[in-house]
Amino acid sequence: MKGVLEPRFRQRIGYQAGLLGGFAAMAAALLMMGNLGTSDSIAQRQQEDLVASLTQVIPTALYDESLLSNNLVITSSEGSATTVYRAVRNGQVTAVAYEVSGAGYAGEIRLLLGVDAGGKTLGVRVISHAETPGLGDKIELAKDDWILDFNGRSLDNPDDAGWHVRKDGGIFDQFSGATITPRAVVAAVHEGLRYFRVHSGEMLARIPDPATNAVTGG
Amino acid sequence: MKLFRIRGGVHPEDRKHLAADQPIIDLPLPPLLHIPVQQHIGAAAQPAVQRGQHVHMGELLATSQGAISAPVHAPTSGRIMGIGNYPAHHPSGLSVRTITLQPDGEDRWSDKLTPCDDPFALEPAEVAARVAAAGIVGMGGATFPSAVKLNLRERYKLHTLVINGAECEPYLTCDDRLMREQAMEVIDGIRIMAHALGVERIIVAIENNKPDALRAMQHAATAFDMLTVTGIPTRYPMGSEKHMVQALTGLETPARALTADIGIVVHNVATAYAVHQALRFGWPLVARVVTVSGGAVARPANLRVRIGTPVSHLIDYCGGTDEATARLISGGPMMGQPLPSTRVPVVKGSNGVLALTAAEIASREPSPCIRCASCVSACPCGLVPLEMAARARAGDLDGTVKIGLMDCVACGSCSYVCPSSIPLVQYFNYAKGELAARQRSKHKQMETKRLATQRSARIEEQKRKKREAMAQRKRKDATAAREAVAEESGA
Amino acid sequence: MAGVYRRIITDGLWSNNVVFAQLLALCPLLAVTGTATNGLGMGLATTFVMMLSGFAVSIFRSIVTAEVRIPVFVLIIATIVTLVDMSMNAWVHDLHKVLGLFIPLIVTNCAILGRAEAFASKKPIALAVLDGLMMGLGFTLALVILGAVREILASATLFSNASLLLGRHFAFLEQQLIADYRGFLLVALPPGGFLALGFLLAAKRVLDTRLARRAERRTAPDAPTMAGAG
Amino acid sequence: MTELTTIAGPHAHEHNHVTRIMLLVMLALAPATLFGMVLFGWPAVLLFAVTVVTAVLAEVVCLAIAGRPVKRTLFDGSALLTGWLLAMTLPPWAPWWIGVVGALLAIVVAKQVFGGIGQNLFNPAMVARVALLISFPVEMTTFVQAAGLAGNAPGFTDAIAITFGGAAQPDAFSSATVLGHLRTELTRGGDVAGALSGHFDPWALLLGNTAGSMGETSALLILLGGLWLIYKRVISWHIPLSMLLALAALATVFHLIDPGRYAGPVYHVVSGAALLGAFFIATDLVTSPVTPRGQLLFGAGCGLLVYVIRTWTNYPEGVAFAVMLMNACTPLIDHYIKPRIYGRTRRGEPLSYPDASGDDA
Amino acid sequence: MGEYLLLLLATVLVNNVVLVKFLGLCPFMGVSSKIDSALGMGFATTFVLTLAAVASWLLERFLLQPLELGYLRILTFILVIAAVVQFTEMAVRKLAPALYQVLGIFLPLITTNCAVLGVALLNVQEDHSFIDSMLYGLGSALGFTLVMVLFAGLRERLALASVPRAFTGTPIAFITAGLLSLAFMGFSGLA
Amino acid sequence: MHELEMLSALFSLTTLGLVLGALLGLAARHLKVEGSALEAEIEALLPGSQCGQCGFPGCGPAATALASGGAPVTLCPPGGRALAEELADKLGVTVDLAGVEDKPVLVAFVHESLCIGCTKCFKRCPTDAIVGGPKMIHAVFADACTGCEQCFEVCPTECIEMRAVQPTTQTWYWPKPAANDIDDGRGIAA
Ligand SMILES: Cc1cc2nc3c(=O)[nH]c(=O)nc-3n(C[C@H](O)[C@H](O)[C@H](O)COP(=O)(O)O)c2cc1C
Ligand SMILES: Cc1cc2nc3c(=O)[nH]c(=O)nc-3n(C[C@H](O)[C@H](O)[C@H](O)COP(=O)(O)O)c2cc1C
Ligand SMILES: Cc1cc2nc3c(=O)[nH]c(=O)nc-3n(C[C@H](O)[C@H](O)[C@H](O)COP(=O)(O)O)c2cc1C
Ligand SMILES: Cc1cc2nc3c(=O)[nH]c(=O)nc-3n(C[C@H](O)[C@H](O)[C@H](O)CO)c2cc1C
Ligand code: SF4
Ligand code: SF4
Ligand code: SF4
Ligand code: SF4
Ligand code: FES
Repeated sequence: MKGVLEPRFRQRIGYQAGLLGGFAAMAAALLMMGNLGTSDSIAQRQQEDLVASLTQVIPTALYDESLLSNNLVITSSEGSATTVYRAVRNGQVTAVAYEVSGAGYAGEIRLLLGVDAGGKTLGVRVISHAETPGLGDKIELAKDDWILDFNGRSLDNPDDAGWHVRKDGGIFDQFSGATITPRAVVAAVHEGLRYFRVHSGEMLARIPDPATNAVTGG
Repeated sequence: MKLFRIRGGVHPEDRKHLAADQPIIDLPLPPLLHIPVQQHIGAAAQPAVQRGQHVHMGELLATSQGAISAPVHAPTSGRIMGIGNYPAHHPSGLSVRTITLQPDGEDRWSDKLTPCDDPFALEPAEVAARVAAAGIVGMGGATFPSAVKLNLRERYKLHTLVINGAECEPYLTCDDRLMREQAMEVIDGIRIMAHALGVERIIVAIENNKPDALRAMQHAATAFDMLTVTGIPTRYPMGSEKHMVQALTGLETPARALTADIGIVVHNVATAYAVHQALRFGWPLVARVVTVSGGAVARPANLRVRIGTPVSHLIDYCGGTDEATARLISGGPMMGQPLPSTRVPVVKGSNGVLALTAAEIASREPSPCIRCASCVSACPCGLVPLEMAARARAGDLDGTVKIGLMDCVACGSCSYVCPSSIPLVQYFNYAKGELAARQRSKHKQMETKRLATQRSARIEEQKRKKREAMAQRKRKDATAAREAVAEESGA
Repeated sequence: MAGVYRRIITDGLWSNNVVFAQLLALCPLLAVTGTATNGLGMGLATTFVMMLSGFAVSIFRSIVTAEVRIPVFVLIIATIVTLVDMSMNAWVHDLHKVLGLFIPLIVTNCAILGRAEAFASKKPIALAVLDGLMMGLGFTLALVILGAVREILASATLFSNASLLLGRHFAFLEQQLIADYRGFLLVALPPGGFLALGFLLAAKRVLDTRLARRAERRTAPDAPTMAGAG
Repeated sequence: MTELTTIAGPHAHEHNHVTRIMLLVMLALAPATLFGMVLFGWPAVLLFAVTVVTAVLAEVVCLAIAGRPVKRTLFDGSALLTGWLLAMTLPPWAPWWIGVVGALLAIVVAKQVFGGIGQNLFNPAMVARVALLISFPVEMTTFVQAAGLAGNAPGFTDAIAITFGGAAQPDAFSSATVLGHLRTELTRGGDVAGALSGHFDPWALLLGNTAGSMGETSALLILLGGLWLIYKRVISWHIPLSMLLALAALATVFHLIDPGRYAGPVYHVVSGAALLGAFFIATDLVTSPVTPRGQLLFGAGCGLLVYVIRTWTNYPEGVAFAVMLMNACTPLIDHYIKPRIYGRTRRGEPLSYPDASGDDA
Repeated sequence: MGEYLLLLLATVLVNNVVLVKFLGLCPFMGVSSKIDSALGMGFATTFVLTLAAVASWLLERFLLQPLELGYLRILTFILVIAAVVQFTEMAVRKLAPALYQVLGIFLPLITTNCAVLGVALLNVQEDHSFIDSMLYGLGSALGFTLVMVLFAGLRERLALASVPRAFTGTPIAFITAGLLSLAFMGFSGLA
Repeated sequence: MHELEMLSALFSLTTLGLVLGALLGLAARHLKVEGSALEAEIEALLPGSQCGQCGFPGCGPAATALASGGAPVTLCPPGGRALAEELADKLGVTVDLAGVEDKPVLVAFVHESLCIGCTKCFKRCPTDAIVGGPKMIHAVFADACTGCEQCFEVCPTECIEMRAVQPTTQTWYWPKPAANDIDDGRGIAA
């Protein structure tokens, strides 16, 4: 920038390298300290977030141990892994929660599904979706309580024919003008319950697993 | 004859019926003739007569200046009333140097004329020289000195002479009448020009809406093998030389080049007639046929008019115009220029005087361009007029050049069809003029820059000299002093 | 000297506003202005980073050479942003949840580097910090206005979720303007962001010319020769 | 006299002007519009009126604010035509405010802020349609079965309730468009043949006996109107032809590859707004290229995009999007595709001189 | 092969960096008044963006992940990007001075073209493979170039239009960008 | 564990910095661009009559000021609008040229009856546009006069008049059509 005014040594490559290197070192040092000071509490906050969402689909009454301390990873035959969070009261698995997903109008809809030991739905919450605001987004609890309709449902309640939106002959309401979204959610929950039936053995059997027990939290 | 397709063009209502059946009449002399010294493209001629001098018809009034110029001759015998500024035959309303002649009514030809019995015996250069001396300029509208074009054989390998009898502008019938009434003379002029050019082929092209002229010319040409007279489709601007050449031969003249580059020269029928008169009788160009027409003219006519006759004289002869006159135009409605007043004189390039009514003009308030692309399909030059106009309007003149402004022949087809009545041609005229003005001022800037550096160099030089002189004097003084000291010490 | 400060303040807030005048920092501007609250949060975080980076760049301005200037400045900014990100995540976690996505974006907010280059690298520390503050506040202003306009048009609310960002005491900011508004979705979507900003800029232009004309009218009587200078 | 000299030539003009062009287009649209009104009854008439009136009023207000000559500009008829075309693409029973908001979007946002007629970059009616579709998908995708001819159309009072009162549309009437139906069925895993059996009758589509907007239902009348416009030289044949050809060609290719997933060319050409788009919308003079070759490219682009959008995106109908996308390409097309200038090569260099000796031979 | 094409198409059209992801808007508005400069900027960005996507993937894979240095991600990425840009700037200045004049201050600003860092970070977030990362970078850059050039064409026409004074310049440019973005919504769901 | 991680962080980032810095330094050396050609280019564009109407002592300093951004592109009256456009293009700035009207071109004209042959004007004219000698009537060669008015200012008898150059039929051209085809909407509040 300054051309002629710059002292000679500044034009040396060593100076440039040193300068950038020095700043990089300084930055690294600063960030390291930052990381040191914050990493623990960040990890803790993240767990709190997870617990907060889990408690939405698993009532507090159902557990006396941390919801995070009894995780189970189920790997399907195709190799996809599902993390199952388990509520344990008095040493018994009383409920589980895991993620299910369906293909909505504009991409994947991810849901968290809570199921009690008897295979009854405790609650369903949307984790993420890309449905049209004002149309497909009524699946969010903040917008509409449609999602609460799943509470207490199970594979027998209703029967297979009932696990559809009304338009397709089922018992669940669709939204006016947007059938694809509720259709996808109903199908996803239905599928999730079947998944529970298939894997209930693994899920309900409590196999102490020290690795996943490592973290504890409020 | 096989014809080729040309792009674009329009079919304006030709309205030639107004004057087409009026034979050419000699217009009586007006009380005063105003003869501008510049009626052609190139340098203005230099007056060669004095005030008060008496001149004969055909006598030289002003001599041509330089390579591209044309002399001016007395259209009749009479006395020079003065040489001064007079309103020009030009839309600007500006005045130009004009020689005023008071006819003496005798119409006596000068005795210095040099008729020639056999022009074909003359050297081509001699033919051209006589045409130059006769002050003949292109009568098809461009007013380019014809002799310059006749000399093109020196630089180009020419093979064809095309005679432009298209007269594609609506209303105009002067060429039509000339061909019908004086076909033999026109053909003679054409052959003389062909002789001067040394071409082996001549094509006379006449638009199909002039069947009588076509027949007359074909009849007159039967004796001459090298001469083909052909009808061409009626479509404006068929008369534009580059397009006519393309329609006749299929050859396209390269941009920024002359038709001569492809071996072809184009002349107008009226020019041929003038050449005939100049060579056979030694008559310089002192009169021409003018069509007076338009809905506002009482009796449309084709008049043979002395150069310098005021336009008002023509109009009065035709019974005057009625109050419905919306516009007074020199030339045809497509490419003609509006005239600032009827005082201006007829010049060598005037082929028509039109008084049009508002209904004939059919112009409306301009409105925004709707990009209908009519102008694009109408343009015979393959330009995009709407964009050139938009750029000119936004001040992006370089942009207009980049997309072809300099290839525009100002034919007006685009404005003619524009449903938004946008004055496209005026935008182009403005842009061309503004660019030329910038070029001039840039040229001047370069010139002044050169002058300024010259001057500072000179001043620097003077200063240096002065310094040197001073230094020398000082040195001299110093040596003198030293010598004095040495002498002293030596003493 | 006071003039200099005044100048920096008016420049930053209005006449050389990052968004309205310099047309920088457009990405976060359009990306986060779904609601006024998001705009406010992003604006405040950016302001903080701008001040700090102005400070740091100004300190080191004399030892940096042209060749490595940009990498060094970027390094400084990135460090500050990462630190801010970490601290917010650790200590004001709720706020971080709202803004988390946008904070790394601050690094590439061209306005910050732009100011570092154009101002902080040439000026003493105090001025650089003030400039950072004012530019940041000007940016915040733009964010909040655009956010508010889009939020109102899209859903007839204003400052929704403000209490999440600012705490419960600011719940009063949250307004539902029209009871059962159907919602004009377009404004909330990307095209609406562009459109709203376009109309805002036009409105600013009208406002500016009005102000200028008024100023002109006021000065005109006593200083007729100055007419037109306003 | 002095005033005369300021006008350059030419001093003659063709008797053609903007108002005449717009009137001819409206004339060409009129049969299809009237037929649509008969099909869909009073609600369609009311919506049409509301849209057109709003468009014209918006134009007046904008012109007045901008200080332009209101009378002269308004009477060019373009605002009326924009409102008209917009109304043709709306669900005929949509509530009044759809028409109002649409007309405002078209005239204010898509046209007047750009400077009014001729200055806009995007087709105003299509901007409005797309913006409405995105903002109000429910209203914009609720169609009714063409019913007027069957005699059980709502009376005038019912119509007022439907258009202005927000009365729910009787379910008995509501129906999906053919395109929407196919899309839904394909999403549910059905195949083309199954989805279209009983739903797709090209003759019904041509004659208009189907659900859709007014511009979609009377394909035959639209086609005739468009051909008449070509005959009257208001539009050139390049855009309609290349658009329909491109659409049909793509449909044919994919239909041959997998008839189960891809519907055939007849389906694509006669259903939806393909014909309206090809003859009346893509041909909008202002927003399409000015050279014939550019227009061919533009039309082909429209056809391609219509097919792509109908087949692989979230939207069952893509004419409006395709036209807008190609509008965006128009300046580039005009920039790169220009007529060849007389005496120059396509690249703008002067032609090279033909060898003079060659001519002698 | 097909899926790569799909990824490329999706990044160019559906998730267009500028119109949908809101990245790289400053150069988008700044260097788009002429078609030629838009093309130049597009190419410069394409070069930098693709290079940066590749470099950052390598960094992430071979430095940050093995050493668990996630918190240095922004820092290292931006450092590499800045260096690539600075290098490009010097090279363009030396090798194509005309282009340099056109691109003016925007070459250094590619550093802060959020698209570059944004794409690098998104690559990490989406856990892209090496090829995917490269294609994602390339696709984003092509999408950027595409809309830049389209937009430049539109703006060249705007420059000749008689836009009301309140809207001339940037306001109408934003409105145009809005309509362009509206048109691009037609691609949603594709791929 | 922690120490190792910290060291590796420090080390890797520092190395990265060092390497990149060195690369940039190398690049800067090998891709160096020689001096500012801009100033020379700008000076070449300026009229070069050193008339000083711009407020700078001549075209050279004016070019310096322009190159450094210290002067508006509209500074040079003789250059007029065309020059301003060219400069704006060169410098990559946009200017509103609406205000820069080309003023009518003026040239000096010496009233012969009043000229006393003092040669003051002759000495001042930067382009040698004035011809004449001591005690002789001076005349202006209009084609070389830039209209800088320097002679006008020094003439003791005020015999020099600045006259607008009149168009001729050769230099006249059609005016730009009045913009009434498209009212620019300038009536809007702005
Ligand atoms: C812009 C737009 C957004 C849409 N968003 C959704 C959506 O989020 N969820 C949904 O199920 N359908 C959505 N649709 C699809 C239509 O509403 C579709 O016609 C409907 O879902 C089909 O169901 P139906 O059986 O009720 O007609 C959308 C349509 C459009 C045009
Ligand atoms: C658009 C246009 C139309 C023209 N129409 C005619 C015409 O109808 N008749 C004619 O003789 N010359 C016409 N000219 C002039 C011819 O191009 C050419 O200059 C003339 O025929 C040459 O002959 P001259 O030099 O003898 O006049 C036209 C020129 C242009 C550009
Ligand atoms: C941008 C905009 C969106 C609107 N959206 C709706 C809507 O979704 N539903 C509606 O009934 N009215 C809408 N309106 C119109 C007004 O809210 C109107 O007052 C209302 O519809 C009154 O009709 P009602 O009596 O049937 O409720 C909208 C108006 C505007 C300007
Ligand atoms: C053949 C033709 C087609 C038109 N198509 C449309 C159209 O699709 N949408 C529209 O808003 N205006 C249309 N117009 C009207 C007019 O061109 C339009 O309002 C301009 O875009 C406004 O500047 C059309 C006009 C013509 C002559
Ligand atoms: S005037 Fe020029 S642009 Fe217009 S049609 Fe004629 S040649 Fe083409
Ligand atoms: S004919 Fe007129 S309205 Fe049509 S495109 Fe050309 S300039 Fe525009
Ligand atoms: S006004 Fe122009 S010509 Fe005169 S000195 Fe200044 S730059 Fe040179
Ligand atoms: S105004 Fe006078 S001093 Fe200046 S250039 Fe003209 S003659 Fe010379
Ligand atoms: S903030 Fe994204 S490019 Fe400027």
